[in-house]
Amino acid sequence: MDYTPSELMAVSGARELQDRQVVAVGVGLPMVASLLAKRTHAPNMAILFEIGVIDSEPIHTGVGLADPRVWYRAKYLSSFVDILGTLLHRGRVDVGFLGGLEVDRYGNLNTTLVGDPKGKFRHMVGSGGANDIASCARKTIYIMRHEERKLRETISFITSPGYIEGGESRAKAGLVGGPSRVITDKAIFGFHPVTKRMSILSVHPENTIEDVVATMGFEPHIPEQVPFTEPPRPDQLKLIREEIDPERMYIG
Amino acid sequence: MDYTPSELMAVSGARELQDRQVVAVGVGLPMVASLLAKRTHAPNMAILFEIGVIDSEPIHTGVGLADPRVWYRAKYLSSFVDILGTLLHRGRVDVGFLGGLEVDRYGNLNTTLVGDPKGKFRHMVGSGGANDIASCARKTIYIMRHEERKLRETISFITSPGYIEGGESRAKAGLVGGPSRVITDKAIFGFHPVTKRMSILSVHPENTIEDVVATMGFEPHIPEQVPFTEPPRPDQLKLIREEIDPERMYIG
Amino acid sequence: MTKRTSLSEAVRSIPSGAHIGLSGFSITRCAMAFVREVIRLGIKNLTVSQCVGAMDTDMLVGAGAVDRLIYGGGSLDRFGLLANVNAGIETGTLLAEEYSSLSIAFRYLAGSLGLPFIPIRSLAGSDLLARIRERAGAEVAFVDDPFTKDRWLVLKPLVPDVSIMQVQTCDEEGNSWIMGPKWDSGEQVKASERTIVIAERVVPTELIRREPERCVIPNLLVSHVVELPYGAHPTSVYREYDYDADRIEGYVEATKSRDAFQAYLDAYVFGVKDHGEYLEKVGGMEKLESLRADPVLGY
Amino acid sequence: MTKRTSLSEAVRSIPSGAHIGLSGFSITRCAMAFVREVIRLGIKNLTVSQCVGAMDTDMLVGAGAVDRLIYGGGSLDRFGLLANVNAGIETGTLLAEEYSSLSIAFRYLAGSLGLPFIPIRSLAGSDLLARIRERAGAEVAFVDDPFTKDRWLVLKPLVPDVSIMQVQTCDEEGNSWIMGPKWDSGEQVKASERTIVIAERVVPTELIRREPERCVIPNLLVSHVVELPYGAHPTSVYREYDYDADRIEGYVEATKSRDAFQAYLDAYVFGVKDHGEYLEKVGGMEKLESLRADPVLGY
Repeated sequence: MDYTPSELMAVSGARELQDRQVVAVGVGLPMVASLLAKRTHAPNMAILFEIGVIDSEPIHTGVGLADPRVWYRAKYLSSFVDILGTLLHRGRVDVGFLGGLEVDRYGNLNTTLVGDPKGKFRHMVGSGGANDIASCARKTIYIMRHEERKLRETISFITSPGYIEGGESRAKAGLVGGPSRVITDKAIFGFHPVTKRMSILSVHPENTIEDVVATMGFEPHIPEQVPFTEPPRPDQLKLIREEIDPERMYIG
Repeated sequence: MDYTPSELMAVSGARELQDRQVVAVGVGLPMVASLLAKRTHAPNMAILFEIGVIDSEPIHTGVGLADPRVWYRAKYLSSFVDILGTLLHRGRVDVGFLGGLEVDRYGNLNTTLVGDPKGKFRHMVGSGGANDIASCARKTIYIMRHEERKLRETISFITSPGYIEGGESRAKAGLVGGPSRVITDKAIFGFHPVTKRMSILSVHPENTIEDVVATMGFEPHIPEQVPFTEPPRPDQLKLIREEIDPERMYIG
Repeated sequence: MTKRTSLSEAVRSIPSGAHIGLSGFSITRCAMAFVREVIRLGIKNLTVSQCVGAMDTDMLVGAGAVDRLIYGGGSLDRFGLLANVNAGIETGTLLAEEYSSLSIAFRYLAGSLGLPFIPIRSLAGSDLLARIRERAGAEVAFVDDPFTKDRWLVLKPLVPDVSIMQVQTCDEEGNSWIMGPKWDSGEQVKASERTIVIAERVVPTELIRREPERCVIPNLLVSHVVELPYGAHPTSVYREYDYDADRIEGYVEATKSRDAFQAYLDAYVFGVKDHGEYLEKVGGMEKLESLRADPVLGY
Repeated sequence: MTKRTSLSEAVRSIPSGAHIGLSGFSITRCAMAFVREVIRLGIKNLTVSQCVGAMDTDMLVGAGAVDRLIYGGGSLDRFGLLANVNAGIETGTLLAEEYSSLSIAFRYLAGSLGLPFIPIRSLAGSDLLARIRERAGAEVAFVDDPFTKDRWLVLKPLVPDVSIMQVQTCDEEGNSWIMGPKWDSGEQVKASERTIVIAERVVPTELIRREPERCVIPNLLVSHVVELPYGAHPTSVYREYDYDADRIEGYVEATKSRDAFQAYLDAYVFGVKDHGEYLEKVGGMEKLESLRADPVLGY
């Protein structure tokens, strides 16, 4: 295998994005995936960072959204209210692209705490714009490591709602959209259209369904046909390695 | 008399303003009065124009707020939402300074139409920011010509509320503030603290109470003592004539 | 992706009956060339909104292209009143919903943020509110503040189908700078479903990236970009050109009778095939050069 | 009228128990010198708000100066978590009301506009909302949209007593430019009763008048102006200086135990008499020069 799992995750993420879409992204692999899409098949996609940045073209890797490296060559520098209010809350964001700490079978995302929220727990980062993006984007894509402690039967805290308790419960909470994909380093998941339970869409090359399921905290829906995930193309790898994340800060 | 009635009106308006106040002004005599105050006793007053301008220093007379002459040397150029929202509606404007077409004894102001609103009428300019200023400023000052058809028993339309029907009726409508002065070319009026009816505060030099009342459409409250209005000082006249309105566009 | 197109093509994207927001304020940054093309192409039954009624709206109304106007009052500053708008209101041929500057700005703001309604202190106790409730009752309501129990007037968001924005500078994707005060332009654009940008000049995106804090309209809101110098004539564009006082006076004169206004339209709209011919007709380069803004003064 | 004063005098204007809004976002434009002076002067029992929790807040919490935090989550980006904030939440010594970025921004926006409440689509169906309703029930409520009858969550305005704004450039009256993205700074300042501006440089008002579109904070909102180069160190200020990675790593290391954090405060807060001595202690001119932003890159 001439690519890393993170590279495959980024390429798989990029593949979910279409030209002319408006995409709100967090830092890390979502940013790598979005920049890759924009430099390949989606040149007219708009990439939004909640801090108030549109369509920057970083040439140095930043440590996070607060790093001016990530704002370099932006076309528009504004505010939370502009990005998360007039674009996201107004309904103009096609795709929200998030990382996460824990996700459950209904795509509810936790970035707040691990442990027992009423007892002993460790507090982590909280929402930032994640709850807003998960609540207001037309659809949401998550990228995260494939580990039992991350893909959990029950998560400690719902920071950002997915399909809540499945079925119609998200719509009943007054929310449109919802998670469409969970991309891990072993597989790509979608959500069943009716039950809203997580469902395997593809497993990455050199992985098996058995291993994918055995390393998760809950059993996903498994369709009869599960293809392998398409591997990265050399031009995509070259872009990631030489231009988008040359310091390998996100691509381990 | 070595000054015009308009000059006295502008000077009287300026005298109502204090240093460090935040003043929202319309174009015309209110602007002349505010610029005069700022150049004399109120250098730290902030002058706001609804279009999005703070503390400009015009050197040419403009035809209205839409004239870039009026924005010259501003410290801040922004928007309606900033001026009328984050400053006025937020409660930061001490004084609103307006002109008007018609006013009644309770300080209700009409800039919308003359005639019978349900029958034959002529439509004029409407509100612009006048209603907002009259509704949200801590107090409001009007400057207008002293004519029977302007100081009316009944006005055709309440564009900008004063004390509505007098007494507590403004407070009952959910509004604070209210008109504090009406400055005409014959007199200065205030409002009775309880009845909220217009009351003569001073008559301009060379005018009489009798003439003031005879040329109005309603009878104002007349206190026992009515002094003469203080005339303009030479330095004030010089500033108006040489710097603030050298083309005499507002000062007839 | 370039969105550059001709004025005519941009105007043709607007169906009769659409709700358009216009960028003018009185006699500045008015979408005049746009309005002339709308009239030329015979687009009708428009709803027009803007915070402060301006010359762009008055001319559209005078040409019979507008059914409904949602605005906060307005004039041509000291040149005169919005005579066509006023005549439409007086004769009942124009359905005018009249607010204040802030209440329209708040309705756009609510539209821009996806708020279902927005509370406001203005309008209370006025005949403006009484009229709005008669004519457009479904657009205002009262809500109890759940925190204080006070009763508040709330306004419905205002969402034009398309905003027509006269700007100084943009790139071919539509990223736009607006110099000077912005009145309601920012909120109107962000509320509208899409925006047509009409710019004095189109610059490389590279220049936009050099001063991204200046960008007021991100390209993702823009459907068409039209490069059209002097597109706001006879109104002014800050830092570009002054208003043409003679031509505005001529317009005001023409609004004094139906015949005179028809003659005005015949001369300046129907009598010229496009904006280029219009500019020639109003005096050509010599006149236009005389209106160029002084770079220090901005007018 | 000059509002220039010393950092110490500006800080002394804030009583213990006040609600302060801070300008930081993670590790950029944080009010670090301000926070060090607050700790030095022993101001306590503060309520702190900001959209995204940052190093300024974390240090104040670590020093025991904060009773209550109203924020949308946060971190030190890849340097680490807000260890002091998190410890305060975990042990219950800090009353944290945790929202999302937009819900705090909307609460400031409502405060800035004098709105009694603001509707929002976020938070629904999340444990954030469940927690907020338990802990701060009086700050959220539900209202029926009078136009559609849909039920909407509404938030109460957030109005700090004073906003502490780290900016690049201002004049002595407080008119301020903020370069780069502004996150919640604009709304926070406009919501707050007053603002203390801490600027890299104070310029003549004449310069402010040359580019009035850049002005984000009009002077009438400002009570104090403090000129304090490198006032955000070790965090970054766009176009001025980069974050000091070594010093942030040192901070993160120090947050790993109470003793280490006390030693950190002893060294960098109590052990220096003012900002000048602090800058000497962290490496002086040589180190600071190495952080200067490249004028093209902005970092």
